[in-house]
This record gives sequence, structure tokens and C-alpha cells, in this order.
Amino acid sequence: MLSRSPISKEETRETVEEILEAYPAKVAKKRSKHVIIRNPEEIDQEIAANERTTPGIITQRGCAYAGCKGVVVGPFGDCIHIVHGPIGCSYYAWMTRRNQYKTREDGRNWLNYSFSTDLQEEDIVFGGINKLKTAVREAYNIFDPKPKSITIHATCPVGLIGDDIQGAAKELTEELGLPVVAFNCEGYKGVSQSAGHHIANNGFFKHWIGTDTETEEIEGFTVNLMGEYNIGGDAWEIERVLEKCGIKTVATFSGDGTYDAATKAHLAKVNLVMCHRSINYMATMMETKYGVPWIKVNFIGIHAFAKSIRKVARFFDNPELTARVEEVLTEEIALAEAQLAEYRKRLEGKTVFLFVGGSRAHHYQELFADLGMKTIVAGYEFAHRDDYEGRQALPKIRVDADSRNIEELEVEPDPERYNPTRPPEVLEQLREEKVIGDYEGMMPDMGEDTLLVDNISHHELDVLIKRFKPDLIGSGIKDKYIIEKFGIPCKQLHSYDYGGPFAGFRGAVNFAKDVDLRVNGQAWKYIKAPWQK
Amino acid sequence: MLSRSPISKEETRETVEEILEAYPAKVAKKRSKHVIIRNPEEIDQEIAANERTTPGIITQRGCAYAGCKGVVVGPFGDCIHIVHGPIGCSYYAWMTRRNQYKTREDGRNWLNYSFSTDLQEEDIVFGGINKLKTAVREAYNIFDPKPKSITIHATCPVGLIGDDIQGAAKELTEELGLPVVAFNCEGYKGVSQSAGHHIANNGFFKHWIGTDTETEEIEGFTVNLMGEYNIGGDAWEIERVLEKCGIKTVATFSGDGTYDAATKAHLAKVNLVMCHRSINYMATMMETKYGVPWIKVNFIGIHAFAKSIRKVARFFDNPELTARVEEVLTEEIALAEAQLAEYRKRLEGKTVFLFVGGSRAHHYQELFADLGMKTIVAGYEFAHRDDYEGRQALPKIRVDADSRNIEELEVEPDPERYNPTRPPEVLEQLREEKVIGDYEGMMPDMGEDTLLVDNISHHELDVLIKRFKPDLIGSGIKDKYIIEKFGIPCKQLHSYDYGGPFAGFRGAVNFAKDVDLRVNGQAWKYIKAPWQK
Amino acid sequence: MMLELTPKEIIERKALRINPAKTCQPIGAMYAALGIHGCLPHSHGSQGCCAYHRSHLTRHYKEPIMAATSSFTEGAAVFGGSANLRQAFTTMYKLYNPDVIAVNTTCLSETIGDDIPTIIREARESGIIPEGKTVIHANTPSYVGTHITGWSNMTEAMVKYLSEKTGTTKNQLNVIPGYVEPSDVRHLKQFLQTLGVESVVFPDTSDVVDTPQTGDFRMYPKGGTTVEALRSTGDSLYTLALGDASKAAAVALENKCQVPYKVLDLPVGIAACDRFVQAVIETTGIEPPESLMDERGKLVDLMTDWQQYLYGKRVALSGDPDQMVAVTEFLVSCGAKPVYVITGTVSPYFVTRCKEILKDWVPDAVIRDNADLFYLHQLIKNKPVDLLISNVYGKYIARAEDIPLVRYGWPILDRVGHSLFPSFGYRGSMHLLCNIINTILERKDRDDPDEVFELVL
Amino acid sequence: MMLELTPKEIIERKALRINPAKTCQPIGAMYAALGIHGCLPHSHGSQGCCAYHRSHLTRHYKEPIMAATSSFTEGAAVFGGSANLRQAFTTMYKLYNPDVIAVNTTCLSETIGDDIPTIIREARESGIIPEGKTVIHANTPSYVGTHITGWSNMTEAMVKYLSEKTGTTKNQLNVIPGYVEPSDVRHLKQFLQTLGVESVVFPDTSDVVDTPQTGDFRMYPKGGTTVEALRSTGDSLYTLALGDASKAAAVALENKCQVPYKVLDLPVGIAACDRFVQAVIETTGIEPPESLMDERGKLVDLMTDWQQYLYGKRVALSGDPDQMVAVTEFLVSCGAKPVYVITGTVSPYFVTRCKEILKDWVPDAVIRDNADLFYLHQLIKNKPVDLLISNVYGKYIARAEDIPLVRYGWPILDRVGHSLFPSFGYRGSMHLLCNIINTILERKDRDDPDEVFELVL
Repeated sequence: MLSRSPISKEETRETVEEILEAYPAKVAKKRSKHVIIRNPEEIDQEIAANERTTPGIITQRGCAYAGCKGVVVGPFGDCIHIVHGPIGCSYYAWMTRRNQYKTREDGRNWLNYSFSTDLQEEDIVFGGINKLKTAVREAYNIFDPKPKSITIHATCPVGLIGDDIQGAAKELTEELGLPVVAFNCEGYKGVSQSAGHHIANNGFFKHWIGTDTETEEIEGFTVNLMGEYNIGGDAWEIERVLEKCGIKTVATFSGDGTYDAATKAHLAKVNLVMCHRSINYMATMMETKYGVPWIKVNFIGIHAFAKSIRKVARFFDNPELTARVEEVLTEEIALAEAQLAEYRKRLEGKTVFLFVGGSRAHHYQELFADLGMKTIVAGYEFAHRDDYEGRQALPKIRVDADSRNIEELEVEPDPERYNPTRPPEVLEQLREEKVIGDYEGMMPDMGEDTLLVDNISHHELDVLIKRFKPDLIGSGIKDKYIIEKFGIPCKQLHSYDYGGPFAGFRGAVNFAKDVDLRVNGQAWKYIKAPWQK
Repeated sequence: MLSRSPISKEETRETVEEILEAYPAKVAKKRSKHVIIRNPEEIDQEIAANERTTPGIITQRGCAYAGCKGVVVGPFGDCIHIVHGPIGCSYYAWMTRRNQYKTREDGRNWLNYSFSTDLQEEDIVFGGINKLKTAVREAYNIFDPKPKSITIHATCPVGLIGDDIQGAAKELTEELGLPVVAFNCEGYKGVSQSAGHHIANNGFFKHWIGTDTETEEIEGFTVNLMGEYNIGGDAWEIERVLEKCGIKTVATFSGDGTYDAATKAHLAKVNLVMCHRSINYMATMMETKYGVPWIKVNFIGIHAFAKSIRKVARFFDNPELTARVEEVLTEEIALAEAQLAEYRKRLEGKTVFLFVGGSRAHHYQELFADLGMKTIVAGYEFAHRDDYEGRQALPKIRVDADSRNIEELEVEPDPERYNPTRPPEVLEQLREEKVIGDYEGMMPDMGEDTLLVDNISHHELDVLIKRFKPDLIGSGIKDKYIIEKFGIPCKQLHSYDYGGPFAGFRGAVNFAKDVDLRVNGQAWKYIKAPWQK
Repeated sequence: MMLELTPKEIIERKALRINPAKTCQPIGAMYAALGIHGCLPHSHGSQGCCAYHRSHLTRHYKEPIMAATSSFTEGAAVFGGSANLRQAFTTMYKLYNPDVIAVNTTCLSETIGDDIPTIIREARESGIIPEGKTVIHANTPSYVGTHITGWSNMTEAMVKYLSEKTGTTKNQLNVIPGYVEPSDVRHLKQFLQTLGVESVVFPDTSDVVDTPQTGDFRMYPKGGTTVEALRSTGDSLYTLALGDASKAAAVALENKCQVPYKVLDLPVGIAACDRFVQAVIETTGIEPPESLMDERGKLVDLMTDWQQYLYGKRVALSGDPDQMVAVTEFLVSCGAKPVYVITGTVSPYFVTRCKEILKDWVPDAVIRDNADLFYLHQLIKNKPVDLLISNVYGKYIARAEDIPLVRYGWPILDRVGHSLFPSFGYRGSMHLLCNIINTILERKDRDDPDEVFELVL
Repeated sequence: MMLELTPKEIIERKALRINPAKTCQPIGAMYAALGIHGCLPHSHGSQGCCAYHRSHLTRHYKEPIMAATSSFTEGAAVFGGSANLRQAFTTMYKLYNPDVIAVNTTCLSETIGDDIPTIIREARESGIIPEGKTVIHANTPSYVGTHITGWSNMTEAMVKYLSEKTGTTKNQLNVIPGYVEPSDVRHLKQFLQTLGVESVVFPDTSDVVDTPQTGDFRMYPKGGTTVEALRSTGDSLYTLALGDASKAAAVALENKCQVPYKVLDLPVGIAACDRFVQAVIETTGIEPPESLMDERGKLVDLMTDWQQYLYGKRVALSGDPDQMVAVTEFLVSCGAKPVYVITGTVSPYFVTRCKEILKDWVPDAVIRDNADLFYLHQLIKNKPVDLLISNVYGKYIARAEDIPLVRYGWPILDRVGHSLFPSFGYRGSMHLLCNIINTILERKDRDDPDEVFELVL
């Protein structure tokens, strides 16, 4: 993965210049800090991130509501998620994230439903809080069985009109005898979805985590899968391999997640963090309060998977488990490699851009490397500097006006339930080895002269495509057909283009097939008519 | 049914004149005997039928092969029917008649298959008999279980090139140990499908009927359903009611028919003849040979059904049976009438033409009468004079060149198995009452000034539509869209327009709904644009 | 099982919307704006709105949907969004140089109360908006009406900002097609051409959201009604507004430029198409050519040929008001029975027209505006239907209740063809009807037992 | 279960045809003859042939199919059919007065050896055929070739009887469309018009077997190539023969009138359409207009947008040679894998072209002419497919093996749309491809478990 970009340094520099020149001067200055040519020799190379998008820019980004309800909270299928606001926000977050959920024996599954207070003008004028309460009661009354929990998500106008949704949630929790949790994730909070993740983490941490006070222990090599949203069934493939190794998942945040599991999450021995961006708040808060350490993992790509699960084995440091893990890896890798070989022949050396979310632009570089493909430009849509530069950048991050408004919870070790799952000296050792509590970010994995572009805009994409002519671009739905109109195939890495799983070993093979059909698909050869050639 | 035509006598006469004037003189003279204005006062009113179609006439008629393989033999599902000839004839008779067949426990069902020797030029030149034999052996070898019987159907060129299919059948019967029956139903035989019916009747009578020599008796009120082809499931609805009354069907010729049942048909106590035209040969031959009398029935129309089943009860003359029949009739008629009432409101007084086959143009008049509709023109496609005038016309029918070529079997009472099912004096009485052995034909049921048109041509149809503007025409697939282009709905009474059943009580209700949707369907109101009105 | 928790018992809800049959205004405004040539729609609010609308339209069209946003943050929510909009103008003109910018508001900017006309005026005065560039706007608060209202408002804005009456009448009709597919607008233009009528059809998303793959991305595709054509609408003979959603613009045009108008149902189905042709006849005096009459006759032929499979079929319908009115009437003309007809939008037009159409044929039909799919599902649970016609969201109900589904209306996110093959006009109606018939036949084949499985239908 | 008795084991058959993928010549001749304006096809043989052909075509088109017959009886079979044919002429001219009579023979009249040209000549001489009336004929013995051969022969007969070389070349192309749908011919004519090319397309069944419902039956509908136009084919610049079935007529025209020709695949699918356009460019020098390039680009867009659902899909194909070649190439261009491709007709063209197309992409594909559906079913039993593309008779296999079916080709007796919506040209290819894609997606939705049931595809 550390090989240099096949694009010359000069071409890359010119390209960056071309990109910046088009902007108004002030914007160019700002953007210049988000568009960085990777230089491995530069110690602690920096990149600006998690900053405002300039108005008028055609951006990939969404809002806090999307990050909170859409990404983190929505996947819990045995709860009812009510969106408090005009109808659109609930409508747009209805099944479009592809979080897969299996109905459990209790029959609870509201994933295919969309609930909203559908605020009308009079609600905006006179306040919507009573409508919200009525809506929650209606949701409770209509269904049997009852939901495990009801969540409330505020959209833009709610904050402005002053509806006290936290108060309402408290009142309804008591009235209905089930946790009603409110999230003030109005769309204007923060600068992207990222604010919503944080708000969601806070809400869960306050209201769900540790609320199972009866279960005292869960035996075995237990883990939580954090920041894994089970798009296309990723979580199931990961769990398949974990189970095969003898590792038990307690809770998943939040793909295929259930309320009951979430309330027991504090009993897992370690948190495995997939999407660092969206869930690191929870991981660190759980570590502080309950003593559950966290390991940054990447289950995307067969070698990444191996590396990650070995970290887990290292954590538990149990010879049987370690042996079992190696056995499973040998078997799974051999099988996957055999199937990948054919595809790799057709994909070797192809170039990729990656502009996705807050972790996939990094994770998928490892899978593309498995396929022999080079990621030459990459960037996140809504990550922070630590996702690029690693957590060592955290102290350097300036708290600005936009992040200041997102609550930072004060967390203390739980006087009764703080329970480190390994002896302190072992934890210290693991921390030193960077097995736990660390994430080094995307940057160290990018080769010389590759380009990092944070929060890419349409204009930048346009220039980069014309200049670098990649073989494939990993991006999202809004860019997909723009990219493809340039004659370049795009792989959606949010929705997976309705495919998947792509995690783990079987997922890698799925992915290889999927990439192959795009990169080598016959249809592209017909873009020009014979008489135009 | 005997009400006069609503069309004036004068108009009807003029119409007949208009029809005839268009023909070349000789043709006009011929056709004038096929187009008859009904005059109930005329004793033994005559109509020409079963005569050649003038070449060049656009006719409804098909050929002997269609009548033999397509109509009578094809529906037996547990046999393999091989068409000996070029591919077309087998192809066209493949499932287009809608004879429904339920696979029995033995799993035999070749109804959805089409078998042909697919004769090629070299076969025509050098003879096709060896290819036929190979084909029969291949059919036998490929399948497991084996067919109950294999039939062979000659198409046009086979007669001319002199393939001895009867000899081959005999040889293969011995070789394969199962009855192989050959039918010389070349398309040019006779003047219509009718020749094929006769040929099929002969073949079955010679090779299948009475071949079960082990079963000696079948208890109960047993009947065969003759000339009922189970289009759209008619036979099943008839059997439902018969069974409810306690009457058992031994064999059906040939809808949903099985070989085994056919070989036991001679043991039934009476034959119920639906389609007189296609099966009367079999009925009379069975009567002669085995002493099984026949009753002409019509199970189309609720009152016709009642009349017919009362004849059957009369035949058996058993108080319990008679009581049961009356009970069933009361129940079924009440239910059907209740459902028909709504439709009758919308259909009362509507006029109908009927140009169908060899029995339905008569049978369906009774069902239309149930719906309050008047049949003002009717005619058969391929019937004989007895189907119009009744069996009393039989002695008057001249044997012409075309019918002379169809074999008339010499049948004698079977020395051992002739077994009249009722005492001779009872049979005599029943015969006198016209309960058995009689059919009075369509004519007596046609009201004054209605028109009978035998073997209608396109030209005649055209004139009649323009003159009489009926509300509905019952006809076949070739006419259907011609009629409908005139803006008049057509109900197919061969294929039932892929609906059915229309027999019996439930069938009558089905039919009412079907007719209603055609006669009163909204779509017809849009034929002219508003600005054309 | 899918949607298993939906109870059969229907309880009237006062506050909770479940499984909506609508979304909010801004996306409709964005879609309408895409129907202007060289236009960049701009969403004045949080960037999430714009992201959602672009994503959603992209999923429906599988095409680039270009739009910008004011990217509100908390500061803008507190201090107002005028700075954001000014910055956005600057950025857009420098980067994307659109001929037209069409601004729509959102619930956020509406709740704040941003005064868009003033911001535009000041931006123009201060040179932020260059000479010769067009900026229009529509107020589209998400808490009023639905996506249909948003479309209406932006279409009305085109009139309010652009229509001009020069005094010289042009021999042309204005036709406002409704919130429909590019294929419909394309066919409508051909249809008018066949009739020999000059026209301005607006907004016109054909050749904008259905562009060819050429290996060359064009930010402003060649389609869309030009500003010049929009200006000329004030000089037209007549406006034909198709569907209730098109009425506001037609009324505005009469008020502003005294162009008389007629509101017609969407030309889907024989009767509605006939009325459209008749309206063209009446307003222009043309005679429908033979080719058009042939198409008409083919539609009727289809209806008479296949009536038996449609007759009496119980159909549930969900979609936008104008589509639902047209399809309801079309189904009735084919003998089918629309038993439940719902729309998410509040629409007296929808209720009145559907009642009119159904009063004799399906007197007990349930007709409900401001309804949702949860309610429709409950209706179906109480008495099943033979067919469901709905946008993509109906697929959950179709699966849960094992009902054949014809996807019709907006959005369709999981099938292909709606943007290519119209439902407008006689030809489009044939396409829709073939789809309905084939769906019914497919189900018949699936359900028929072996012994009655048909070769010919 | 449907077709349960079909064994998996494949035994080579020498004599027995089971479930044919073809029928005999005369129906093809009848269909071709319907493509002449004012023509009454006449079947010289037993009346059953004519009845079967009319019935079958009617079931496919749901339209009147008018044709007469010599109504042979045993006498004619023994003594020859010339008296019948003469009588038939008399009857037809008196009753139906056609401009053209197109006689086809049958296995019966061929076995007897009736000499049609002589009968026609004598009928003309004796005044049975009136002045100014056209009679043509084709020998179409049922025991040679298939329905495709019959179509070829009758089309060739049009050239042999009618084409004339006057010496003055006309600036027009001849285009022979193949045995295709009226919708295809209609679209082909529009396509040529878009290209700006004058042409004679023959035979042309559009507006003959797809007529409007007007309440007025017309025995000779307005469509069909006129005799005048057929005459002029001898003066054309060039003949484009679409498909192998059209070749015989093109060759005859070159032999008779020295009009050069090219044989092209049917213009279905991107590559074949491109070659068609290129041929028109090369023979006429025209430039394809933008509107055509847009349609082309939309087809490519469809292919790239939806490739993931087609890629690698195993497809079984059954149909007539020309359609199969075109669809095979189209599928390959979309990334699908035609693994079994069969036709009932003996066709070296089919075998050669399919091998060419598939050799790299599906090297182990089974390609068989002179095959039947029983064989195809056995292949599928041995290794299943994801999709079956076939005429209506494929529905039994599709049901037996639970395979999604796209109906394509001839005949389609149980669905609607083929005669209205073409598969020819870029637009027609889009229609076909949408149908294929939607069929695949429908199956995906059916088979996906609840937890992976997708809203967006």
C-alpha cells in the first residue's frame, strides 16, 4: 500500500493548482489545506478536516440528523425511531442506508417503517411538543409487542421553535415504562453528519449503556462490534468468522443491533472499533466508565481482517484462542485467495479514487490492495483530523464554533461497575504495542505523491477525473452518475450499490467480482460509436 | 327460447338476399341451402350441412387431423400422441385446445408435450415409415413411466406417400407391449374437422374400448361423459354435480380422460352425450356392441343441466337417486339464480349470434336464455344435418364422395359382453320418451325468423353484423378480432377466451360474469373520440 | 414477515405519520428547477436537505442531479442565512457559472424567516450576481404541503420572475406538464408537434435527467425550457395546465399577463388524453391528424382486447394527486375497480375528482388525501386487493400481502424504464396499460395450478 | 409438476421431435404476404393449414388475420388442386377483390406437385384473374425448412414477381426487415426517416397486424408495402437485408436488377444497431443526427447503469436464428453469459455467428440449430440458468425449473406489447433491455429474504 502514486509529482502539483485556481481566493486558501499531497518524509503531515463547507459548493456532505438517526441510531430494529420535524427528513432516512436487520424471536422489527410527527405550519408557530407526545403515545399504543425503546430525533426547525424534546422524553419514559430517548440532532448542528454521530453516541451512552443492571458477567472472549452498520450484511460475515474463532459478539453498534444487547454492552471484554469516526466517543467513554478497552480493527480486506483479528487474539492472549484464530485464518485466506486470483489478473495495477464517509476511504484501500489495485486519491466526506493523521493529532485539534456546540459528556469511572477486563500491566503493555486505544489514521497508509482530499467538492472531482483518469472511483450516490458520465465506473461505498457483504473473506470475493464487473464490464466499450472512433 | 327474432322477417329476407348476391352464381345457389330462415310451422325444415367449402371462401373450418388429434384423441394425458408429418400440424395442436388434465397418482402426463416425426423432404421422397417407427421407439425409451398407449396421427402427405401407419402400429404394439393406435386422419379427408372425429371414434372403438377384459362390473349409477373435452374445466364442474347426486363417471371422452378408464367404458350403464357431432359414432357403436344406451345431454345452462340430469334419473328410475337429484337441483339452481339475477338485469334482451363447432352453437343458446339473451342467428362450423334437424334426418342424408371415404365400422353385438343395462321393455319405453337414443337438433329450439347459417363465411358474418348489429357474437379465434373491430364484443366458445368452466351451475355464473364484462364493458364506449361523436 | 407488526385494526392517528406517501416541498422545487435550461437549483438551508434531495432524485433517475446548498451551520440558524446565500452566489458563479439559479427555501430558512427576494436584490445590486444572470426563488417551507407543493411553487416562480407580456401575441400554447417524468414531457412535446401546435412546455426535465452516456459529463445538459421561452409564455394564446399541481403557475400567468388557461387532468388514459386533444382543438382549431387517431385507436384496441383481465379487478392505488386521478379514471375505463385510492398530499381536487369518477362504479371506494401507506396497508389487510399501483414504497405492502405491484408515479428507485417510456398520451397510456396487464397475467400464471396453466391468454 | 417426465439424461434422438422450436413454412409465407398492401394471402392445400395459421397469427397479434384457402378434399389430393385454385381465384375476386393475391403451397399441394405458375398463367389468360390484379406465389413445402424459410421464400417471391429495373436509379435504399414485429418495422421506418434516408421497407406488416379499434373492420388495412414500391426496388441504390432470412430476397434482387446488397444482423442491441447505422452511412453518406446519437447514448447509459444485474448471468435462449444472434450479441455487450442458445431452424448462419460472438466470453456455450425445447430443457436440468429468453413455449420450462422468463421472439401468445413496442433500433433495444433487467430484479425481490429486501436497486 505504500507504493508511490503512478501519477508524477509534477502532474499532481499542477492538478492541485488547477483545482485551487478555480475558487474564489478565500475559498482557495481554505481548500488548499484540505488538498494534500502525501509526503511520507514529512513528520506529522497535517490536513484540515471537519471544517465548514463553503456555501455554494456542491458537496457530498449531509447533516447531523443524517449522522444521528440515519447512521447510528436507525439500525436498531426493535425500537421505534420517531423523527420530530416536517416529513422529509423521516422520509429520506427510510431504508436508504441498507442497514440489515434480522427479526428476532420476539418478532419486533420496525426497520421498514418510517415514523414522523410530520410537523405542519401551525406546529411551527405554536410549538410541536404536544404533537410529539401524542405521536409517541400513538406509536406505543398501535403496536403489540411494544418497542424496546422509542427514540426521538429533532430536525432543523425543532431547535428554533424551542420544543423541549428532552423533557418530553423524560416524561414519556416514566409514563410508558420504557426508555424514550431524545436526540437534539438538528441538521444545522456541526458541519456534517459527524456532529450527529457524536450526539447519537452521547444519547446511547446516557440512556442505554449499562442499563442492564441484572446481568453481572458474560463468559468467554466477548467483544462489541462498534461502528459496524451491517450494510449489505457485513456484520454477519464478520460475526461468522469471529464465531468460528470462538469470539462472541455481545452487542453491535449498530448494524443488526438490538436494544437488549446494547444494554449489556458494558459487559463485553473489549470493543472492536470499525468506524472510528462515528463511534470513537462511545469507545472512549465506555473505557473511562466501565474499563472496557477498545481495539481499532478493519475487517475490510483479507489481510486487514487477519491483522485485526490477530490484535484481538493478542488482546485475550489465550493460546487456544490464538491457535484457533490462526487455523481459521489459514483456511479462510487460502479459500479467498484462490477465488481472488482470477480477478486479480484482470485488476492488477488499476487505479482508484476513494471519497467516502469517515472510515471506508481508509478501510477499502486495504481491500483494493488485496486486488492489486492502487488508491491514488483518497479522502473522507466528514472525518476529523485524527481519522487522517491518527489519534496523536487529537491534542492539536482546535475546538471551533461548530464543534463547541456538540455536548462533551463528563465521564467518570463507575464506582461499582468499573471493571478492567485485563490486568493493568497487561493493558499498559497492549497500549504500548498499539493493540488497544490507538488509531493511526489513513495517512500512514498512503504512498508518496498520492493525494488526500478532505470533503471533496464536485469541482475537485471533475478536475481529478480529467487529469488522472482513474479506472474506478469509490464514492456515493450523488457522485456516482456524474463519475460514470465521464465514462469511469463508480463503486458506491456507502450503499455498496445494493450488493455486499464486502467485509471479511467471503465479502472480499464478492467485492472482487463486483469491482471486476465495473472495471472490465463490456458496456463501457460502447460509449463511442464505431464511426466516432 | 322459442320467441321470435326481434329482427323483422323482411329485414331478415333482405339480408339473406344481400348475402347471396355477392357470391358467384353457383356458389350462391349452394350457399342458399345453408342459410335458412327458421320457420317453426314448416315440418322437417331442412338445411344443408357437412358439405364442401367452396375454395377461396374465408372459412372457419379446419381439417380432419384437427378433429381427430386436436379434438378427440389429444386430451388423453397419460398417452403419447405422435403426429406423423411435417412439423406444423403437431406444433399447432400443442395445447391450443385447452383440454385440462390432472396428473394422476402414476405421474403420467404428456399433455404439455408435442411429439412429431418432423418429416423432411427425403422422408417425403423415400417414405417416412421407418422414421415413424424410430420415433415411436424413442418416445417409448425416453420416458419412465411408460405411456399407457401411443397414438399416431397421419397428416396430409402421409396418405399420398403411402406410409403404412396401420401396419407400423400393429408391429409396434407387439414389440413394445402397449397399444399403439394409428389414425389415418390426413387433413384432406372429409370436408372439415368432422371427418377426424369419426376416424378418432373408430380408432378408439377398435383399439381401446372393451380392452379391459378383467373388470366385470362397476357398481352404482355409472355413466360415461361423452363428447365433453374439459375445456376450461367444464368436465370437473359437471362431475362435481353428478357426484353430489350419486352418479359416478367411469370414463370421459375425452377431457381429462385416461386410458385405463377408457378401456372400462363399456361397463358404464349409460353414455351421456354432450357433443353429439364428435362422439355419436362411439355412442351408437357401444350401444350396438355392448348394449350401453346413450342419452343426449346438455350441461350448459342451468335449466338445460336440470333437464339433462332428470333424464339420467329417469333412466335409472331409482327413487333415492331421483330424490337426491331433485335436492341437488333445488340447491344448485337457487344458488346460481341468486348470483345470475344481477347480471340478468344488465343482459336481458341483448341479442347474440352463435357460430361454433358442432354442438355449442346449440348448447349455449340455453345458457344465453338463462341470462335473458336472445340468439338470433346461429350455425355450426362442421356439424351434419342431424345436429340441426335431429336424428330423424339421418335416413335422408345422402352419402357423398367426401363422406364415403370415412370408414363406417361394421359393429355386431358382442357375443359375450353385450349386456343391456336396463330391461328391454324399459329401454323401449325410454326410447319412446326420447330419453335415450335421440337428439332433436338445434332447429326446434330456434324461434321464428331467426336465422340458421351453416359453415358461415367471413362475407356472411360481415353482412350479418352490419345488418343485425348484435350485442354479442359467440365464435372462435379467427373471427374474434374481426368481429371486435366492428365494435361488437365476441365471446370465444371454443377456447372460452381462456376462462371457464362455463358448464353446470358455477359455470353459468362464471359465464354470466364473462358475458357481462364483454357486453357492458366500459372500454367499448371509447371507440369514437368525443370530437367524432 | 415484512411489516408484520402492522395491525389490522385501524385507529385514527392525530399526530403520528407512519410510512408517508409524500415528502417535503424542497425536492419538488429542485426537480422543477432542473426543468429550466442551464439552471443550478440551490437549496437554502442545512446541507443535509440538498444531499437528501440530490440522492433521492439520483436514485430515481440514475443520473447526475446537480444542486448547491447554503450549508447552514448553527451560526446561520441563529443569525440568519443571508451571508450564506451571498457567499453561495459568489461560489456558484465562480465555479459553475449557471445561467439560472433557482433558490428554494427549507424549513430551517423559513423558520428563521430569511427574506430571499431582498437578499437576491441586494446581491444583484452589489454585483454578486453578474449581469445577464437569472436568479429566481420559491418559498418552500417543508412544513407546508408536500413535494408537489414545492414543484407548484417553483413552477409558479418561473412565471412570476420570467413571464413577460410584450403585447404581441404569439401563436403558441403554454403547456405545464405537472410533476412528471422526462419521458412524459418528451412525449408531450412530440404529441403537440404531431398535432401541429407551437408550444412552450415548462418546466421541461427531458434531456436533463435522462441524458445519454457519451463519456463526457455535462453540468448543464441540453434540455430544459430556456429563459427566452419562459419569457415568451406571457405572449401565448392559452395555457393548458396539466394536473392540479400546474394550476398555480397558470393562474399566475393569467394574473400577470392575462393568458387564459384551462386546467386538465394529466393526459394518462383514454378519456384524459381525449380531453387534452379536445382542449387543443378548442384553443387552436387544429384537426387531429390520422397518425394520432391511429394511436388512439390502438389504445382502445388494447383496452377491448384485454378487458377480461382487468374487469372487476380490485385495485389499491397510492401516489400523487394528479397521477392518481388520471390512473383511477383510466382503470375505470378499462373496467377495473379502484377500491382504495390514497395520496399523501392534502388535495381537494384529488378527493373531488376521484369521487366523481368512482361514484357509480365503485360507490364504496375509500378515497383519502393526507393519508399514508400504513393506512393503505391496513385497508388492504381488512379487505384484500388484486393489484397495487404505487411508487416504490408499495413494495413492502406488496410483499407483505402477496399482491402484484405495478410501480407507477414517483419515486421508483428499484426498477428501470419510467424515465424512458412515458405514460402520457395514447402511446404512454398503452405502455402503462401493457405493464398493468402483463403484471396481472404474470400473477395469473404464477397462481394457476399446473392443469389450468395457459399457453394462450 | 410441469413437464415432470422430462429426464435429465440427454439421449440423441434420430426421429422424434419433442416440443419444437419451429413450425412449418406456410405461416411464414402468410405473414410475409400480409406485409404487402391490399394483399390476401392464399393457402393452397387443405383448409386446416389456413385455419391453423390464421389462428396462430391471431393469437400472437390479437388482430384479424385474413387469408383464404383452396380447401382441398380427397378429390383434390388425388386429381391435383388446379381446379380448386381456379375456383378460389373466382371466389376471391368476386367476394373480396384483393389487389394482390399471394399464394403459398403446403405439404399437400407440394407432394401432389401442383404447378402454381402454370395455374396462375392459365387463370390470367382465361380471365379468371382480372386485369391489373397482382398474383404472386411461393413454394413453401412444410417438409423443407421452417416458418422462417416460408417467410424468406414469400419475400423472395415479391422480388421475383414484382421488382423492376427501369434504368433510372432512385435515391432510395431497400430494407428487408426480417421476420419481425410490426412495431419493429414501424420503428425501422422512423429510424430511417431520422437518418434522412428514403427507403422501401418490405414486407411491412405495420398498420396491417396492429390496427386501431375504430368500430369499422377493414379487410385491407392501410399498411403494407405497395406494389408500386415493390416494383421500384429494382431501381434502388442498395439493399440492406436484416438477418439471414432476408438474404434470399436481396440476392434475388441483385440477380434480377443488379442492386447490390449487404446482409446485416437484426438491429437489436448496441453493436448491431451501430453496424446498421454504419451501413447506412456507408451506402448513403449521411451523418447520423444528434437525436439518433442521443438515443444511442441512452442505450449505453442503460447498459452501464444496470450492468451489475446482468453481469455474469447465465442465460438460456431459444428462438429464431436472426433474433437469437442479435440477442446473444446484445447480452454479451451487457456482460451476461448466454450459455445455451438454440433454434429450431437449420441455420449455419446462426451457428457461425453465435460461435463468433461467444468464443471468448462463453467458450463452453451450447449452440445448436435444428434443436427443440425438450433438448433445451434437458440442458437446463443438467446445469441451471438465471434467465430464460424464449417465445411463449418457454413458459413451461420456466415454470418447471422456476426460472424467470423474458418473452421474446415469435410467437408470444400470452402477453401484450410485442406488436406495439419494438426491439429494433436503439430505442427498441432499450425496451428489450428494460424488460430483461426488470425481470431479473423482480426475481431478486422475490428471492431476497426479508432482511435483505432492497428499497433501492
